[in-house]
Amino acid sequence: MQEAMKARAKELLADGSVNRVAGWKIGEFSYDITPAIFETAEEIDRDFVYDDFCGANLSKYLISQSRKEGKILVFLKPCDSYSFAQLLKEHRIIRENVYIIGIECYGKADINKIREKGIDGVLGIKESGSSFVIDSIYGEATVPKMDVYAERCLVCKSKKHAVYDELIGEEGDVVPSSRFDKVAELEAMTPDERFEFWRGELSRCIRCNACRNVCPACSCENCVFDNPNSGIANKAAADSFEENMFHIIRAFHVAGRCTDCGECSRVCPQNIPLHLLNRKFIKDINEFYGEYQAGENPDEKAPLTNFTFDDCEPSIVYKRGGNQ
Amino acid sequence: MQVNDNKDFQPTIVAFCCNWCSYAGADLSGTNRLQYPANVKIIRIPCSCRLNPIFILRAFQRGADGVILCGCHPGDCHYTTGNYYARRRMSLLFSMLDYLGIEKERTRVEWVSAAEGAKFAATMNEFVDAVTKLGRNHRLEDLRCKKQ
Amino acid sequence: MKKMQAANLNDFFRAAAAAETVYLPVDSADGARFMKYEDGVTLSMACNTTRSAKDFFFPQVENLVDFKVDGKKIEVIDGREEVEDFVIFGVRACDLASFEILDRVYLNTPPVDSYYKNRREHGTVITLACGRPQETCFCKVFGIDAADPAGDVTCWMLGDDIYFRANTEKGEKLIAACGSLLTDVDEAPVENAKTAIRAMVDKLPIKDLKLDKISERHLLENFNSSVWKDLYESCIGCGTCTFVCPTCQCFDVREFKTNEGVKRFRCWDSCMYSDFTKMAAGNNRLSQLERFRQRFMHKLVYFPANNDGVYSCVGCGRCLKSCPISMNIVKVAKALGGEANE
Amino acid sequence: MQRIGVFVCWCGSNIAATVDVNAVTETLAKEPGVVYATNYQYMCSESGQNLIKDAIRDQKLTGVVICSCSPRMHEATFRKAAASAGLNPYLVEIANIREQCSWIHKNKEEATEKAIILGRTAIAKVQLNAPLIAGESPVVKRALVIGGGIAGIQTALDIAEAGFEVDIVEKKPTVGGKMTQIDKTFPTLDCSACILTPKMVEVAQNDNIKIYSYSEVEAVKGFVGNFTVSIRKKARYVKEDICTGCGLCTEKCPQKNVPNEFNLGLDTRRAIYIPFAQAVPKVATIDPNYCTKLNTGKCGVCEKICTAGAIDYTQKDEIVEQQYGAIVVATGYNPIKLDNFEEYAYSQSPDVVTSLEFERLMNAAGPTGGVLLRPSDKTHPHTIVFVQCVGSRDVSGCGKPYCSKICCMYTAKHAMLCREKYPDTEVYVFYIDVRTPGKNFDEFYRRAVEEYNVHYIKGMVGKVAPSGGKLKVQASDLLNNEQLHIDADMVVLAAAIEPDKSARPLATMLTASMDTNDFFTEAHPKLRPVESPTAGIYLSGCCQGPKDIPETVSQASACAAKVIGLLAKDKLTCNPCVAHSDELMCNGCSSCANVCPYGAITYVEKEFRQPDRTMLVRRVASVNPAVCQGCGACTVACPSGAMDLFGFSNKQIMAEVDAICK
Repeated sequence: MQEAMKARAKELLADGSVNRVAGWKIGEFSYDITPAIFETAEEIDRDFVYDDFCGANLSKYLISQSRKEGKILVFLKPCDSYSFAQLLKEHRIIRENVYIIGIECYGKADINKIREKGIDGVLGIKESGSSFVIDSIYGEATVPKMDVYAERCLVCKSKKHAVYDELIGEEGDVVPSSRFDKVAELEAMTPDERFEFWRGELSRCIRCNACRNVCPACSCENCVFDNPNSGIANKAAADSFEENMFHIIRAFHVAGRCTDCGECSRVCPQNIPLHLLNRKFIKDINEFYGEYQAGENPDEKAPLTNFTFDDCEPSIVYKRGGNQ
Repeated sequence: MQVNDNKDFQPTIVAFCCNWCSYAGADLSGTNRLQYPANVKIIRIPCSCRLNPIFILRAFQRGADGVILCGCHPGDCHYTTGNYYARRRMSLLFSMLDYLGIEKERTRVEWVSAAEGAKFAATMNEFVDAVTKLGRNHRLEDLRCKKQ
Repeated sequence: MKKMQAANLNDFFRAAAAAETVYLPVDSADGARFMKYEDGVTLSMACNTTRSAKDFFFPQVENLVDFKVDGKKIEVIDGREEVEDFVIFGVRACDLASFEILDRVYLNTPPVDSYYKNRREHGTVITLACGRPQETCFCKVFGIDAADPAGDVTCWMLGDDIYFRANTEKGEKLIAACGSLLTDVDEAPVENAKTAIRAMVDKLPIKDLKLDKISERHLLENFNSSVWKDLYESCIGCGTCTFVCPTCQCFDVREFKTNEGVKRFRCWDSCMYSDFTKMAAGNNRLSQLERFRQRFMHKLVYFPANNDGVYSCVGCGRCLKSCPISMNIVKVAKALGGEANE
Repeated sequence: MQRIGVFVCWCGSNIAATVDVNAVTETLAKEPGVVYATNYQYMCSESGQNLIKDAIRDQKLTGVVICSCSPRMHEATFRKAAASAGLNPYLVEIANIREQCSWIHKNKEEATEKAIILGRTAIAKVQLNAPLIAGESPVVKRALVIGGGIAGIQTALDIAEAGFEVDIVEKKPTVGGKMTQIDKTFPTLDCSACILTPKMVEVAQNDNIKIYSYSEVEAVKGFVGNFTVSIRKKARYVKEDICTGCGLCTEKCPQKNVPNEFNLGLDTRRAIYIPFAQAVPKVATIDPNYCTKLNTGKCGVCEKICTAGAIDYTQKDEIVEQQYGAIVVATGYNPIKLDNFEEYAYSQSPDVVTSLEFERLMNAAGPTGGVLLRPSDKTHPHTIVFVQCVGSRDVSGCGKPYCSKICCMYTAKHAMLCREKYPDTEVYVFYIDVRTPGKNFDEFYRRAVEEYNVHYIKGMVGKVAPSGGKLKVQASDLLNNEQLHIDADMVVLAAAIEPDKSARPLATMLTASMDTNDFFTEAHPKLRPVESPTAGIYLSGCCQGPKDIPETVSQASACAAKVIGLLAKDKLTCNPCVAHSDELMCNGCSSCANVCPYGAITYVEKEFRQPDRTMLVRRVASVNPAVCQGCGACTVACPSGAMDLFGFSNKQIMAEVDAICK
């Protein structure tokens, strides 16, 4: 896979179809892979990597990259392609300046899950069939891949690309996903339990803005939380209210636009399951207004800029059971 | 659910009313001398679709115990479609607040036409009662805004 | 040197907590973090906490002053929190070194930051020698000895025993207060342990990070290097690295309108943010490239240039672990040092 | 520094009895920014207004807060007063301490406290008010009337009479609409054609009126005062300006078996046709669905015989673009399809007809030359059953929930005419209610019953079964509580009427709102009944709701008056409380445009200087203040907060929230 990608990238660079390649660059320890822009075949030969740790979604980089001179090649995993398509729908990416190669993906590993298994001091990770062989300061360990795949991959919603110019590997299908199970579990709790759960999670927030800055839906030129004129700008959550405020409003602003790529939770240094907020909105939208997948259909109106005459009333919230 | 046992508790209620129907409905309930508690303070907005969720959170932050949005009945919006958007936004927002464990009875949407002065007063009476029972808003408060 | 059975650790905490609040690393959903000691709270065995220990002296948000407005009258009230004595247990060598760096900024050079000073004076630091360094650790690069940190008290955990060494008067007092739990012992086991830890540190992959091409002497060369352009592009401009960093010391002063007036507070800021040090005339660093460069130039060039060659990095490795796109000071230093990533 | 004046009104005792106005004045005087506070018995009186004006001048006020009755009552009054004293009128805020305070509270202490909070809220808001200047936009002095029935004709004539140019777009080959098909009109029984055709001629001859017949509206852009409309002139394959309307072609055309829509398919016409003798314009039209020449290339009879040389088989649809200041919708109605009403055997027997078909059967210009004959065997019917409310007032879902309004009266007319012309006929009318609320309407109905002995039976027809040349009608007589069986020769169904199918897509083009029945909604059901909520769009005739002719004509004239009022202005003053986008914040994501009901938001590619001093072309939203009505939907849809609303800005509303929750 990786070799096919490298070869194709070099080919497209060589024939002048593109002048840059957005991909992933090898790191220090085989898990710390950095998104990067490659300009030469040498760079690609030396640094380009595609493996089970290339979780980073490259689509957001295209907002600025597609405005630069020349055409850029980008490799998009199925879930990344939804983000890309959504950005396209919002006119944030100049499509003509991007060449998309869709790549297959069967899940990406989460280094935190490896560490949670007590495997620390990780120096290198090698693939061996359906397992990872991990070399660490404290010895070698083998773990089944499935055990350390990221949560978002275990509940993958689609192996099919929303948009691409060509494919490397096989195109999959939209797959059934159990991604709303945890949301449903929370919904079934009492309000007090839910409050405790979310207070525990959100109180850890350090307002580093990693979730926001990595989020392909949070593509604002200037976020309301950074804009002193918005009246709600803040740099730190000085009070528990501000933790709630930031995350509620952020989730609301991406509601109907969030493709559930899961980057927010991946990057959170405090391990806050932020995707559960976005998924709640997605679940509600599906239940209230019919199934909707952001990024899937370029012509479909987003749920929050749409309505029907017989939409449910807000009082539906009082009627829903399982939480008294 | 916690139930308030402080009998003297006076909730602060912010009511956002659209200019064309509900604000007029509120005026009508005044014209007809229909009483509702003084806890309710009305903010006039052009349309229910002008209500940004941020305003609701802001109200709770500043010490509101309940926030209610009143707009034209669906189909009667002065701007033809505003309340349909408001309806979706509020359904999702309220559901999210509930999901975070914030008492859902603190937020409400009611459609009140310019002719429904009685409904306006009745709605406010009910809402104030419901919020009074819940007691002071602790889950979405900002301690810096509370009176010491 | 004193010794205590590890099994009695709880009693030790309880004894210390009787006099003042004790904080210790505890396992939680976000990895280890400092929490207040209460019955049932147990010490984390993690290499280090996810967030650094700087919060104790330089919290993310600190109230400075309140302006109470009543009609047309304004009253100014010192909004500073009264800090009581507290103990932090389990500070690692790198984090302890970070306190020294913060001291250079807030204590040792005028004007003295009275808020910081207040907290620093009330805190007693019990350090803990490292037992299980990680691949991301590179404190040795900065001359930090993970095996023998200072602090008011130093601890070593060796199997079933914990060894204590008081280094300061404050430390002596604390040890004395818990005297009944401790017995006097000889230093030999600790010396052996230190040797073992140092051997372990010597096996770490980035212990040999070269910084000799990054210095005041190479300032212009470093500043104008082409590597910044290659590296910054992946940076998403969040503040994760700054906020988990034990040495990042920048803050912003903000105001919050309360119902009764205005609260002025300071909070951490990040040089990665586009509005960092924004003034009436605009920003002084206009692009993410400049901001990205600033952070690393500050840590590796400007700070040492003004502080007797002390780098503003302690090699704790937190940014390596938490950067959303795995760009970090090690990758930058390697790129600047001409050493390609293997 | 703000210099705010606070004016507390007693409203006689309306406020002062429940609110301690002195306490309110004193407390608000202490608020930051307030330099002047006073109270007065009647702020809205001339002396009250003078008090405000003087204070504005003497105290150099930068903002005014008036604690009084609802802003819906006197906001305009006080704004005007402020403006006359040189203060921007949008720097006035009203605290509603009457309708929303003194009138709803009894406890004086409570009411006073609330009044203070409301006053404080208004002060907080006014501090953030910006002086707003209403923009102006020019008015194109030409109106478009969509639909050329009696409603459109009357509106067009009235507008033209006032000296403005009007275009009528009519999708049929002739203007005239439904009224051309009607025989007599109730309650006077004068001939429909006799009163309508002169008006049609007048329309054709009026220099200010241009008729686009056989044309449809294709697209509408723009806003009040400045619409750009694309009109599709469908190819009629006859040169309109050359055809003399001699009608020779319509007699010689070999294609004879085309159902004649003018007679509702009760007879036939040729492939080239003039709908009826008095058609305006009186020009032939080739029906492309039936013309042999157009379909096979052979024939060409009409071309050969046309001495004027008007036939042009190569004609194509033509798109005309035209500017208008106002648009009148007069799209009219149609009887509903009766597919859902099989019990009346409409599709089974030709002798079951709709009322409109019955009109044609009674009309001298109709298929039977005005002699009432059964369509099946062309014999004279002796027993006729009229069924009312077929699909009207029907909440079962098969028909329409509303009353079609005209059926009671035209059925009475039909019944009466039958009995008058053919006294040997038995006429039964089955009704739910007979509704006659119009001038001389009830008298008319009574004449039908009393003078003409029409059998009015309260009850519904359950079934109509064709059997041996008769129609067996089963019905119930509710008043006598019995089942009736009538052997009828004809059954006439008063089918409900519904808006024309073209109305819904038109409403979308016009961004005008409709109700669930596809009737256009009016800006206010009582006070603005001929305007759509969308500025510059007016409603005439049955597109707004079922109407009879007199009502249609009066609404058409009212509508014309409104249009004339608009066109008489050279410039329109816009509501300044509109949305505006901060281009530096805008992402160009289209969320705002997607929720804008008026199409007020467009996007432009604009070059921006980035913080790092490089230039970047970005797509940003731009609001047309002349189109924006200020609802604010966009401000919430906008995630970046670039969109804000003058007069109700985010900061203003948040300041109000803060003041209330304090």
